[in-house]
Amino acid sequence: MNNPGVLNFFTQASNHLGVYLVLGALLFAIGFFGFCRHRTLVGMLVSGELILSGASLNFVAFGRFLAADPVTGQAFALFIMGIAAAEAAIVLSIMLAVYRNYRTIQTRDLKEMEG
Amino acid sequence: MIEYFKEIVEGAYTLAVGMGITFVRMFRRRVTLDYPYKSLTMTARYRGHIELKRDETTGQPKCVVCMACQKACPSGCIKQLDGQKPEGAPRKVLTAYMLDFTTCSLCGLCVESCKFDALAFSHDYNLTSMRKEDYQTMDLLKRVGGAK
Amino acid sequence: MTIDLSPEKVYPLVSALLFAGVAGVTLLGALVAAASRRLVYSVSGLALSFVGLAGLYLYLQSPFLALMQILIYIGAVCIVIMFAIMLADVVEEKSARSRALPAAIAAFLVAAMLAFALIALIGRTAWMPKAVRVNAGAVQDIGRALLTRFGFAFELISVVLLLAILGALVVARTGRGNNRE
Amino acid sequence: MSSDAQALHHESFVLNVGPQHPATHGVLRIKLTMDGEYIVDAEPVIGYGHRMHEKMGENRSYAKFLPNTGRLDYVAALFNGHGYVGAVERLAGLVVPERAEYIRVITCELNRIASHLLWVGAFLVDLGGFTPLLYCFDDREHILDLLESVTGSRLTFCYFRFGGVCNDVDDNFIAGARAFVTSMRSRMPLYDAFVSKNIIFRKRCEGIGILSAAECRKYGASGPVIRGSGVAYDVRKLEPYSVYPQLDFDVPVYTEGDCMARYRVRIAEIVESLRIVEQALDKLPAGPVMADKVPRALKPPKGDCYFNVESARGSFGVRAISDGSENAYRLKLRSPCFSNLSLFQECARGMLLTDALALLGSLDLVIPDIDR
Amino acid sequence: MTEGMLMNLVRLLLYLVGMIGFAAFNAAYLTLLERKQASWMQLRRGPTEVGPWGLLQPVADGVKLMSKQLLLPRDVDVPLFLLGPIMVVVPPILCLVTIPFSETVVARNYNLGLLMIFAFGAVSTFALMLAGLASANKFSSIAAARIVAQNIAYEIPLLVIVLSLVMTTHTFNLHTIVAQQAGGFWHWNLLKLGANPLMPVAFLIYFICLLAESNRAPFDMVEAESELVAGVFTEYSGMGFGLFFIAEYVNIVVGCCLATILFLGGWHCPFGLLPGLHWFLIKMYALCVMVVWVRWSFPRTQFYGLLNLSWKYLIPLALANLLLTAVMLKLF
Amino acid sequence: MESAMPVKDLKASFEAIAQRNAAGQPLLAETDHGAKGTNLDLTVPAERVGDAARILDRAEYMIEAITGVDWLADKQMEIVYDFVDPVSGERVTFRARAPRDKPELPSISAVFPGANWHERETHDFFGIVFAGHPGLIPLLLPEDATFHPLRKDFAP
Repeated sequence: MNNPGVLNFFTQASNHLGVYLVLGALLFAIGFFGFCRHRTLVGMLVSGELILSGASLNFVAFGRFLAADPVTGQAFALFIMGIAAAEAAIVLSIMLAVYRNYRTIQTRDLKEMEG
Repeated sequence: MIEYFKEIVEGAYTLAVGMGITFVRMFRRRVTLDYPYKSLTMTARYRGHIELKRDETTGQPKCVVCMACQKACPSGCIKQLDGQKPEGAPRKVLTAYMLDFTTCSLCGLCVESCKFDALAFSHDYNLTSMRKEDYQTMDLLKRVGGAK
Repeated sequence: MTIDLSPEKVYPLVSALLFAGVAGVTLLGALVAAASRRLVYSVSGLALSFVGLAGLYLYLQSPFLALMQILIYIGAVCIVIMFAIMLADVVEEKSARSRALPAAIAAFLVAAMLAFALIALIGRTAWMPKAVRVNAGAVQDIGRALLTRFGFAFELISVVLLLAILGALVVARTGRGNNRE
Repeated sequence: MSSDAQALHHESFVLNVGPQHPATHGVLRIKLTMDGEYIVDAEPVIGYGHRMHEKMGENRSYAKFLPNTGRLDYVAALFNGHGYVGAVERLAGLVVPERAEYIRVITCELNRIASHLLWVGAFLVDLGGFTPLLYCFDDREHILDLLESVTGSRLTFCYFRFGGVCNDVDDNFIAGARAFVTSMRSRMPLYDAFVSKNIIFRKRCEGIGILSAAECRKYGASGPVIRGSGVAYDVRKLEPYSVYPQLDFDVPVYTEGDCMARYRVRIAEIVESLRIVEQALDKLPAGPVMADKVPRALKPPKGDCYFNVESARGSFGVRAISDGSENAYRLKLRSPCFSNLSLFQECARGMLLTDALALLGSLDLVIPDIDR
Repeated sequence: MTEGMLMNLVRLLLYLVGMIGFAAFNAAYLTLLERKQASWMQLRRGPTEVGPWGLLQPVADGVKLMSKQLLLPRDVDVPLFLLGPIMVVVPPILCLVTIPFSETVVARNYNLGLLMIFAFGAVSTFALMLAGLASANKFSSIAAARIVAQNIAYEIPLLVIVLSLVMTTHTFNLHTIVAQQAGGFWHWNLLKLGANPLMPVAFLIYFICLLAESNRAPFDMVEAESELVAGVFTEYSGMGFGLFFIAEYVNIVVGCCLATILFLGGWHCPFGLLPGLHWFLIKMYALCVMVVWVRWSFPRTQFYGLLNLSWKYLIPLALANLLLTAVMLKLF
Repeated sequence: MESAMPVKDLKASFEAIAQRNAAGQPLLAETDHGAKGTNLDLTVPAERVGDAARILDRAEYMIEAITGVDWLADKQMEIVYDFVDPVSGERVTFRARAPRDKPELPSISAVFPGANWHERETHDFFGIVFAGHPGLIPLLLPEDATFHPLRKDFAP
């Protein structure tokens, strides 16, 4: 309460574009970290979803604060959702197929696929 | 295509019939008996635990201690069947008749084996106890003509 | 010092606290998703993160998007991922983790640098909002835009989805078929 | 291919259905090896309720074994008694008065109806429908009341004796049995509409768990199981005993071999049993219900014989071997459920869990009968 | 304005408390209704001992469940295992917030109310699955897998049907949807044959999907007591199990509320007379009775039979319904 | 299931494998079903059990039961096989004997898979070994049971 500036920023945080962009960036970075760290296809898929959410958060935030037509950002986020759903379905079916044939979903064990 | 719709319609019809049957029964008379408040009368041949029959004239058990029931019992649940012959009495008088009701299978072989009509099934079916011992040693002498 | 409890002070504070909570949940969920060694937790974290994200969308005045986020991401994507984990009976990642510790540190460093760079970039950019707002971004507006301006993209997405479903079916089927012979 | 075997090993998991499981109706355990919801192997593990009845038969006198018979297949206890006294009578050459034989047939057929009704209910419970069970119990109660009035007990009957039955039936029983036959006939359309025609029930039974006639033969499955697979094997007809030859009845046979066929056989058998009961009541002769001169301590001459009856679950057989003493030298109890269950392992392979449990239910198992 | 906001907040909180109470009451007394109704259908008496006509039975059950120990079996995933029941029970209660029980009795008249209910319904599915997975029990895992396949399969026809309704009503707002159906039962969406001649079929499909989505017999794959012991709930005891139980009944209530709103004219009187809360409750509970009635009349479907029903019959019919709605909308 | 072979015809094929008594006569007798519960009762040498089963399989008989009898006085184990023709209801019972101290005879579970459990049960109760049986582990007795309760010299 001593610093009205901080309080002010805090109460107004939800109206700042920058806050959302930072959140989006953090989501993206966390997703990237997870993508590198996870050794399984599912783990990588999860991280990929995080990266995509970071991106759609940015889209919506830009749409809300910058674009003349806020629908644009939302529409893009919707498209990303559609793509993400399709991607999940595809990746998982591949994963299941791979698993059934190779008995593992750990990427490092899929070396033989490279040749 | 016709088959497809036919199956839907027929299936739905059978389901509707089923629901109709249960619906009608929602308003039928209940068949359950409110057991603790009401109870059925047992049929004449109901097999409860066995009991000793009383002689109408003397009021004593009819048993003559011939041991036939004890021999007939498959589970050996008639224990301590004992009697003595007092002076001047025409026959033996029963002094002990212990039943281990926990192992009794109510087969009725003992009742059938009795040539003196001294044994019968009681109609006592509300037996409860918290102690196993109550049924391990049931003193039938104390229950002569007891429950009904 | 008295604390002002008048509604005009409290309401924004509550709202801000909620916002902080939502943002925190988003990041927490994401961290769990990225860092957890168990995939079940990963997906649970992802779901949590999506709930937070839906909250953020609400703050961005896109309630439709928020609900779609829950419906699609939690109702479909997370469930499907979980389903696959269950079917594939995933082995724990423990061994991979211990061996890849340097790699994880490297990944973390790179990710941190990435985040730092992006945040710096955000700070240094002067964002120029458009003064005019064409519409409120309500459901009707989204619907109209999807069927007019983004009509082609919309159709394309549906085709992609259809193909994805068919492809998934084919791939999963053949995998199963081979196995059952 | 060893890699395939390995793959199978990796992917499948073991699911223990039982010994305590709602679908096993007692202490039966089925070790299922599953691949997803498909059954790779199903190994029944039995014997949890084993009581060594056969040894008990050897170390007690013939009469003292009578109560044991009610504890084998307790749902259709009279049949076990019938099988046992039949074997001993055959061994000892006892002639049973005709009235007693008629009473045996009447009570046995009532018991068969009761058993089938219980099965219909329990099978529907296996399939997830609870209400038919209570409708069946409603009808079954009438039978149990009737049987109680003549035998004195409701479930583990000990009614038959060597050379007859222990109690004669009275007019109340005859009137009650006639009334029951009429009321049960009027109930059959209910079961037809409520259960047999129900689309969900049909989908769960038709084409599910198909057993071929050859399989039944190789495994020794008898009773409604083999008759649902197109073989008219009924001990009452083919190896006549008691007064069955004097009664007119049909042996229901269905050829599909699926759960539905077994269900239909049992439903049709209820109707046939009603016919038998009705005829037997009409023909019930007067006379004694016990043979004269049955020695108290029965000592059949040396010998060896087999006697089997058509129990509610199939052919229940007793092989009695006497060495001339008061106790049987050997008493083999052939229980129908034992053979019927042995079929399950072969048939359940490749089935879905749901369907396999429907198949298990349709075999009509009574676990103490298997374990003995 | 801010004063109004605070009032709004307080109102919301009050309603939330009210909703939790409503949910708890319904969960408790629907169990009694179910037991009583089932017993009547089966010519039995049902609970009679606790209170007059067994009316206090739910209280006794609740006390019993609460006094039981919540067992944590070995090998379960403790955080997820504990989270499961809570996550299952919260979404349906939140759904109640947006349901207009009458013209005025509505916690939050939310523009996207319809969508919100379905979004939260998806969370429930996820939570059930999580609970099944965390239980470390094979029966639970099988049930969890079944839940997913089942709920996804039935969500499609459900959403398609609702979509066709949204097309005729032009709104996601539940309050508006009801308001449009004022004046007699011939104005109900169920009989709005002018908008779509297949409306009664749509209602039937909705009802079937409602049974399947709330995992009720004949579609109770979650529990399937004769196959999977107790399915997802196998390892739960005490209130952990109780919460699932509550969730099941609240789900039914939400589904029946929604059916009332979408098809049966919500709080409107069927004869165009005085509208009000009581009409809503009458219709809603009539549907609940219907749900119970169906459950105790039929055996359970097979798991694949259930999927067949959805993919072979419900989805094509729902899509046909959607198409027809579009055509009618374009033509008239 | 039409080729119901009357017991009379089967008798001929059984005569070849039936055990002979001291006089060289086959131990084989048609019996009265009403008195003995079987139509044909014969004894085969222990090693011919499989042949007997195959004959019955060809005649489409159904397996009914397999059991043992411990003839303590003769120091022999008798194994009794009961078969029935599900079409005509005729019964064939054949017996085999094995020495009591080493009771062993071939398994017929390959011919009649249903014999599997009956043989396991007989092994449980009598300790009779069925050579070639896929898994003679206790069926009704506990899995680790080593005793055979139906042997006459069994004492618990």
